[in-house]
Amino acid sequence: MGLRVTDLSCARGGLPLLEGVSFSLEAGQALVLRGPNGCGKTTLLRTVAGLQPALAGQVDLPPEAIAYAAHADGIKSTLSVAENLAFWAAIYGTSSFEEALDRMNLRALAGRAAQNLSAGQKRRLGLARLLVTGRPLWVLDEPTVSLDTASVALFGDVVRRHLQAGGMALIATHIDLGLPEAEILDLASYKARLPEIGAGTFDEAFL
Amino acid sequence: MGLRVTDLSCARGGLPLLEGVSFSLEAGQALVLRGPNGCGKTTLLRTVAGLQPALAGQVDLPPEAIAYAAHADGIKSTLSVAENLAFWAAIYGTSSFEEALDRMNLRALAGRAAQNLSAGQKRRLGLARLLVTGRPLWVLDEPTVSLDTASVALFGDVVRRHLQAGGMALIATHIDLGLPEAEILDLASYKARLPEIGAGTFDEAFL
Amino acid sequence: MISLLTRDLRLALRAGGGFGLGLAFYLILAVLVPLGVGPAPATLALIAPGILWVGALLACLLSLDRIFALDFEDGSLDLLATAPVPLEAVVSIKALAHWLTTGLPLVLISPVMGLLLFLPSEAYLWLILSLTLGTPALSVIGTFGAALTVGLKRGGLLLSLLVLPLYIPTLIFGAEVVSRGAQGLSVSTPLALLAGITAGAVALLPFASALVLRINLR
Amino acid sequence: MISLLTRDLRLALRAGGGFGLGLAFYLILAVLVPLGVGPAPATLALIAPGILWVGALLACLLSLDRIFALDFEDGSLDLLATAPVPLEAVVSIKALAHWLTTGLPLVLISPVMGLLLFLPSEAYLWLILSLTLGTPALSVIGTFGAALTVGLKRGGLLLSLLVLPLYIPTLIFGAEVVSRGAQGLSVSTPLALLAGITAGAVALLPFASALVLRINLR
Amino acid sequence: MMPDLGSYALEVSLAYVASLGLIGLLALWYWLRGRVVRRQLEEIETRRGEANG
Amino acid sequence: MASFWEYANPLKFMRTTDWLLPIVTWAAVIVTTVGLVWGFFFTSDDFRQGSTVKIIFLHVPSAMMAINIWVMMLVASLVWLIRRHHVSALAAKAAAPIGLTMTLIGLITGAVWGQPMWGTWWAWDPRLTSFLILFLFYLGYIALWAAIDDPDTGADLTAVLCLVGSVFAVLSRYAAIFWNQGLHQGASLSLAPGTRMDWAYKAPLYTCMVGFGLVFVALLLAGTRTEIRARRMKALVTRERMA
Ligand code: HEM
Ligand SMILES: Nc1ncnc2c1ncn2[C@@H]1O[C@H](COP(=O)(O)OP(=O)(O)OP(=O)(O)O)[C@@H](O)[C@H]1O
Ligand SMILES: Nc1ncnc2c1ncn2[C@@H]1O[C@H](COP(=O)(O)OP(=O)(O)OP(=O)(O)O)[C@@H](O)[C@H]1O
Ligand SMILES: [Mg+2]
Ligand SMILES: [Mg+2]
Repeated sequence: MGLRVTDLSCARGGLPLLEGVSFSLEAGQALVLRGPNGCGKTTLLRTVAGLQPALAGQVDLPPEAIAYAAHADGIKSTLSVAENLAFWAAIYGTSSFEEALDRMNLRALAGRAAQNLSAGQKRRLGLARLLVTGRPLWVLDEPTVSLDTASVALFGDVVRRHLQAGGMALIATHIDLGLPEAEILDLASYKARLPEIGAGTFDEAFL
Repeated sequence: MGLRVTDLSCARGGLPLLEGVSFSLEAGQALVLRGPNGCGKTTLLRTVAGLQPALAGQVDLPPEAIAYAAHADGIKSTLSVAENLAFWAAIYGTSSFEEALDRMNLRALAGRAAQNLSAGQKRRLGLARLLVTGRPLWVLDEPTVSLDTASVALFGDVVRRHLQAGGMALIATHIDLGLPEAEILDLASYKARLPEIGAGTFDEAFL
Repeated sequence: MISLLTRDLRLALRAGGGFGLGLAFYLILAVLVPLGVGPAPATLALIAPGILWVGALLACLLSLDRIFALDFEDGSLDLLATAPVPLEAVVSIKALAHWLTTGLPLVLISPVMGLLLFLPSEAYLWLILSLTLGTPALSVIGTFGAALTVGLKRGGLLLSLLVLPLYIPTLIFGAEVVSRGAQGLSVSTPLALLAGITAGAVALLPFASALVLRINLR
Repeated sequence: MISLLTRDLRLALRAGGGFGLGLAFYLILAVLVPLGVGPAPATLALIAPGILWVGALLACLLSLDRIFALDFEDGSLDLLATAPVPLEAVVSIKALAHWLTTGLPLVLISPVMGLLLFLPSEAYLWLILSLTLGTPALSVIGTFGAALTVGLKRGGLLLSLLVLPLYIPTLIFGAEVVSRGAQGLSVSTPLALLAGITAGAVALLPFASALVLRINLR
Repeated sequence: MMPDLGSYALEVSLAYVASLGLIGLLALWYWLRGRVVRRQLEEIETRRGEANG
Repeated sequence: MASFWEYANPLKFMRTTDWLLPIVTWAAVIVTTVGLVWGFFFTSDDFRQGSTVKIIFLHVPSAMMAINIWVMMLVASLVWLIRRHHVSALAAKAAAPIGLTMTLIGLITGAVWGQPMWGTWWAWDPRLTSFLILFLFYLGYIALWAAIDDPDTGADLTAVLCLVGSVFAVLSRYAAIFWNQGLHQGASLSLAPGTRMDWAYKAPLYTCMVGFGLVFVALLLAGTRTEIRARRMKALVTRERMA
């Protein structure tokens, strides 16, 4: 089972941003998306995750196989680290979050309320959630923001193990993740060109 | 005029985190703070900026000389980029924000509502605010989060010009900022050690 | 699903979670109205059924924005929408949690409120019965409104504006049950209608809410 | 300072800013009460002064959490606290902005509400006057409450619980002015007391609010 | 021994039962919470003592 | 002479209350029991109020304590704000639930008494009304403490709330008097207007007042001890986590 994205166009705020994006991922592969600020990485990831409809083209992996992690981590600040993870584990029907705690180096923080974590600790908790989803494709939007060097390396290991176990990862980032085996796709070249239309002629989509 | 921090201790959530931090900055200098996640960088910066009281020690630059930029940028999402900047310019009593727009490469986005910016564009707007404060010491908490390489370079230039004009900068970051002239201070060695107290004896601070 | 319910209840019970505050609001309203209207027992008894129902409705209303807004802000809603649970179920569970933390306490405290407003003693039974039957509808309808306004910063009062008209039938029949009860008249018609509204809302509205939520998330 | 005021007003007028919703809530309350209480004009006229004041108070209350919460969440409040403006002034300007977007519209629309609730014609003048004098106190007191609860996630209803008891003197005197006015009695004493409360609150509470805000930010 | 409370027996006994009940509940709660907190603190302090050698 | 403020040191406070608490507790139990038994079993019925007069032995002490406890919280809050002694902040925190309970008892006994005396459970009388408002202040105060995680922030905020709240509580009292002249007894210990209260009632009443005061002190000491322990526990737990 792999992800195949064919000729995808996506729009944000009613305006096409990217067009004709095609790529594919097989089990065990990772793809890093790059591109300048505002080129549409977040938009593309949300489209792949099924959170917004595509303008054209298709994504042929059902959303049920995808775990999405955005800037906002979905962390409840009044629940403890363990409670937060336990909740997501229950929702995804996977039984244990203990391993996730260990692998993201959160064991010492397990009983602490999430609101008392530092920026980087919060981020680690957000990433630990991926481990309890049990889903093959991880769609990650700038996952290493705020992480220190040691934590970036830790995260790189976690991704690598996920890939070795037959998983896939689609990652948008500006900085180096320490994943040399990942392919890189620069989105700058897929910038949408608006169809040229003379004044006074506008069709269904008003463009 | 310079910043002189002597023997500063700071606490978060009632608990001492750092102790005995001393450093000084002269006009034209920059200092980069490093340290693992959760070591207290944010706490130290907030203390220097006068947002929270120090446990001990002192900061001998008045808060009136400091411009602080945290993770949250203080951007109003329904106001346009220009309106956001104009507001801060008015609050700091500096007249013009036009130059800030140009220097942070925001001219093309000036009329756009802030909620329609991408993560990196928002960050650029947050940094542009520094330029309108007209204050000598910039206190920055992970300023380059979400920025692409070109924007990081742009930001590096902006900081360099600020330093050349006699300004100072105190920056917490995990990644390389392209500011080779800045000194680096690793906070890991200032971790607070709590005084050892036997069971059953507790004083005012309950420790 | 159970884990979602327990999480929501636990969040409500934690600091700042809002449990008990609907209650407090209800109590406070019962204090304010006499202070505004004047202390005469006859007047108060006359308006008590209406005020008690309007108060319950407002207490519900004020806690609606908690249903989704926090989950939206911290991204949990995006994650729930991509999680292996149907969004209709999520919405229903959220409505249930809202009722358990708001509607149910209101029902339980309403006799005290009746006392403060000199509600005639025959009406107490009907007050409790009508609130028990009616508040689930308030929660379900409110969840729909909350789903509609989820993306808006502090949509709180827009939410009120949208939801209040939808609350009107429930209010009318609910207050009618109590005031008829107070006068010793037959209450079966408004009671049946009230039950009908609740049953209909509980059965159908979650689908609308889930739909609207999906639109708001994209 | 002026720029802070214009920014706050502009934010209120933009989408989701909440302007007009206090108003809408007030109007809806005037619709709900007759629905709950029953349509008899005599009853309604009797309770109109109280209900109008309680409504104004609730409409104010519901918009309180906007005063600081948004600025806290996006970090503006930290920045304002380090900006070259005294926090006391910030707090006062915020209260003023709240009054301009909530209190003032309530005053202006109140005659319409009087009409809906059959307020006696002699009372209109007093209704407007008492609201004009009283709503600034509501805004200033509310700002204090908002400053107290600023760090708490959705402190909305906790805020109500804290602020409502503080509103009670204002409510009593305000409603008393209107109901005495409606009966043609002398209103000078409650009016003077109302003005006194407002003057005291406006003069002193901003210091408490700024203090509390500073505590919450650290 | 029980005094004759006349026609107000219900009211008077209700007042006494409710008041003493409330005070009793409060006292019970304070006592239980005090015990729990004391236990927890002791546990932590012994743990600390061991950790310190 | 040792300064009074020494007792604001948690350790000193714990040591002192170690021996003081049992004494106060026993005194409270004994005095209250004596007062209530005396009032309930050994007073005669009033010629107008019948046996309901016995409610006075609960009602008046609890109502007085409800008000006094608020005043005590006000003082403790001021001490905290000015001298920053943790024990006083924690004492204010521990006092609030007791005050709330006393208010509730005053309300309930008053309501139960009102039914036979005034023919109604409740009336919007100024004293009753301001008492109800006091109840709300207690609720708000407790809710604010519960909502805040950081202990010092909580102490600061609740202290300011207590100060501002006190001003408004007094204002409400006068507003309520202005708004409605009520049914309730005046402030002289008189049962019916004109008649002074007989010593047969006064003696057990005073005993009960002292008893309720002692009950408050005992609960307050116990509660403050618990709060101090909880505070230390919290500090230790955070400290452990940091290590
Ligand atoms: C819910 C109803 C009631 C409430 C909330 C209430 C509240 C109070 C309060 C706050 C006090 C003041 C205590 C002080 O002086 O510090 C008080 C005193 C008193 N109450 Fe009530 N009361 C209620 C009903 C009644 C009723 C029905 C009676 C008897 C007919 C009554 C008889 C008294 C007496 C005799 C005092 C002592 C007055 C004094 O200070 O000399 N109360 N009550
Ligand atoms: N709600 C919105 N309405 C309209 N336009 C938007 C909206 N959100 C984002 N945009 C615009 O869409 C473009 C793409 O945004 P997107 O967030 O996908 O960029 P990105 O590649 O993730 O950038 P970054 O690296 O800065 O996160 C940007 O130019 C942005 O200004
Ligand atoms: N509100 C709080 N209450 C208690 N402890 C807190 C609170 N906020 C943060 N902490 C703890 O204080 C420590 C320092 O946090 P701080 O945010 O200063 O770290 P940081 O150096 O900025 O880390 P990062 O690089 O992850 O941003 C962390 O261990 C964190 O868990
Ligand atoms: Mg992005
Ligand atoms: Mg940080």
